[in-house]
Amino acid sequence: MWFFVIGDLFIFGVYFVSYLWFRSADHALFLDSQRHLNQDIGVVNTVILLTSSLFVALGTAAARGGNARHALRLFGFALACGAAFPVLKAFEWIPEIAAGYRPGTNLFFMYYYVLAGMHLCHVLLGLMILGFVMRELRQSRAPRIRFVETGATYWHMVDLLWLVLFALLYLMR
Amino acid sequence: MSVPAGSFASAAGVPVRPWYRSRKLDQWICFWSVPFFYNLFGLVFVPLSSMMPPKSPSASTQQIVGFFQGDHLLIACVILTLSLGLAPVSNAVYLTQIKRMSVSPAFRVAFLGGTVMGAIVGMTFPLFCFGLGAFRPGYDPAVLVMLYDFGYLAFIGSLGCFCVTWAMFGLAIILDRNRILPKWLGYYTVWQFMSELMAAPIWLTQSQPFGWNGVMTFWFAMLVYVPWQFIIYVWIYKAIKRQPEDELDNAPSRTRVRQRDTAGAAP
Amino acid sequence: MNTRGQRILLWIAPAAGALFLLAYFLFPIFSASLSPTQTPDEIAAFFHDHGSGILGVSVMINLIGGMLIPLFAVTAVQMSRIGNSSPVFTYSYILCVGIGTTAFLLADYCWGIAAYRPDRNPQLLTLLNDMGWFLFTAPVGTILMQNLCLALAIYLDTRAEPVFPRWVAHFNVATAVLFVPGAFTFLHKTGPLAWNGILSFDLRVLTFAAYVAVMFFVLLRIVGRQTEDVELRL
Amino acid sequence: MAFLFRNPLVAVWALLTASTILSWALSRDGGVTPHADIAVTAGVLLIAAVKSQLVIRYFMEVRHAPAWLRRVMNGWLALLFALLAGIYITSL
Repeated sequence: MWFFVIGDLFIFGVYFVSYLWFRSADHALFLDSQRHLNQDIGVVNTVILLTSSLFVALGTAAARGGNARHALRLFGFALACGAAFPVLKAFEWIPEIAAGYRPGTNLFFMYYYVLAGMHLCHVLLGLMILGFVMRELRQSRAPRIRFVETGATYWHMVDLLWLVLFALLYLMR
Repeated sequence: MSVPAGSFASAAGVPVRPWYRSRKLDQWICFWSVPFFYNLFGLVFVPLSSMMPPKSPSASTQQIVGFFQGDHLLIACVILTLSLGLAPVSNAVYLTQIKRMSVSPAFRVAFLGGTVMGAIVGMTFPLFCFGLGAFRPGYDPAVLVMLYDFGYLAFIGSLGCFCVTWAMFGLAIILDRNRILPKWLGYYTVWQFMSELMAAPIWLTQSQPFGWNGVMTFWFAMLVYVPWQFIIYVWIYKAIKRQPEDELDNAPSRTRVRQRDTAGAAP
Repeated sequence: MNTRGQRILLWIAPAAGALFLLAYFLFPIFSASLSPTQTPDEIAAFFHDHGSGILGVSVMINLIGGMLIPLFAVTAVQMSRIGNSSPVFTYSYILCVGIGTTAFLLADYCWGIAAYRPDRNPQLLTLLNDMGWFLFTAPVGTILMQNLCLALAIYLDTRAEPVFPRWVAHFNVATAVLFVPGAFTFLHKTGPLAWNGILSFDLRVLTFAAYVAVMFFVLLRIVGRQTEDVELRL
Repeated sequence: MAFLFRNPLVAVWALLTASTILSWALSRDGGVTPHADIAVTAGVLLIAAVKSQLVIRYFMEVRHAPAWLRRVMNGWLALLFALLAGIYITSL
């Protein structure tokens, strides 16, 4: 999984750099478009992902300590938090699309939807992986710690990518 | 055929067969057709017809008409129609390896369906759009512009079918317990899947960096794709070579076992 | 051991053949053999005059395209009996069938759509007509590869009693070669290689009809001789 | 409740959340007419870099990882933020 995580970080790294590159060619457009984003939902989503990541980290520690039931509960919380992310994303995107801010509107919105959309795909994949980890914890007598750790690493990467995305898309001026 | 003779001797001491008597000859023929196919495609697309790298989506009508009147577009189309069948062969090479993996047959059936779709929308449509536009000089420029868009959007913007195939392939590699292909290659295939998703924006914009000739949508996807193509072929080469003789469908031991099974099943 | 199912599938092919024969003689597009040199206005007039005939046969061709699939399916099953080291040729064969028959159907759609509203802009009618011809004549790559895969699979059949007789392989190669001229319709507007030319149209249609007929009888015999259960190695 | 904060993971989480809110507050009073503001951007990017480093070190447990992995992850972070900052500054 580390192979995948590192590669993914570099791929997203290219996206981030290209975003800044094209942004710096047209500051005014990007700044002006940025105003129409819903920063509040962005912040809530960041905190949600961070909290979810915390639960995953605690759950991994619990699983390592042999407490599979506690770990299962913690991963359950993590999954619940993680599942709120796409829901909030829908609440964020639907009004924006309805108000006419669409991917084709301008380059900023294209980047906004493409980057956040790619990230959203990772979130959905991560939710599936968390589900598999929970199944492993529930069904297996001796859960494979490697598997739990692998899933956790992936989920933290999703969190990490969002932190950068959030800063670039919502916050920077 | 650059398979060294002698490369088929297994450790078990099976007598060395020359390449043309190899039991795996069918797999080798298909395997070596693939580099041929990609080289041919590369030559036809890039230097011969200059279809690739893609022309700009925001080209003027005049430029588009000029593109269709290019000298070699029709010859390129002839070569492409003749070699259309090589795409299925290259996919069959993947399929053969997926079959050896310990995953459900549903994976290869889904892969099969996806590749049929992919070859139709990704190869047949662009080929005929470009060929058609070049064939008759009397078309309205508006018609030519439509063919231009149709060709490029179908070629670069088709994502669903390729997403299915690469998802099936990547997932099969990751889930496989027979270690046919290395696991990291499965993860790489997942990026291949993601780079197909990046084709979505080309439908929504006509300019850089997300147009169909965009830095992000075309060039970066190529940067991911081209090494993948090379690496996967090296590993498929290894996988075919490593496949033990007694696992082959035409291995003497296996045909005998199968006959015994059928005989035993009949009352 | 029961091969009734396979034989039922095979007998769909003669029905398709009969329908094809009927369609061939009824289809205004084939009998008028529209030339690539015609102007858009001539083409528009043609579709205007023959609309209903084209539409009727379009429905038939649509059906025929699908009816050929069972024959190819039985071929694929018998191919997988050959037992090469892997099903790689069978996979290629099936993929080619999927692509080739779809191209055939698309050709039919183009003509059908042109005839559906013949008072369309002549430019568009011409486009549809050209596209129909190209999709009908030019995509020989898949059927070419389909035949070559079958031929190679037969050549590599090493058992004492091969599934297919050797001459079927030679026959498949020969027909594959005869399909090749179809690809060159892109380059010619007149002469034997134009889409209504003798090489890329008449020869091709004849070859295809003969191919289907011969393969039908070959497969009928092979299926009749089959004694073991088919273990489909796909 | 206090026992929770003795867990380093929870402490890291608290720090991450607090800095998220801080960077939000930093960016929030941009006014009606948006303008490129190097102070805000620098602060936001710095906070993002620190947060990323925290996630990498504590959540992904890279601090216990083999040296090559630590180096790759730190290298990625440093390279990314250097490039981002560099592009931003040169464009002003």
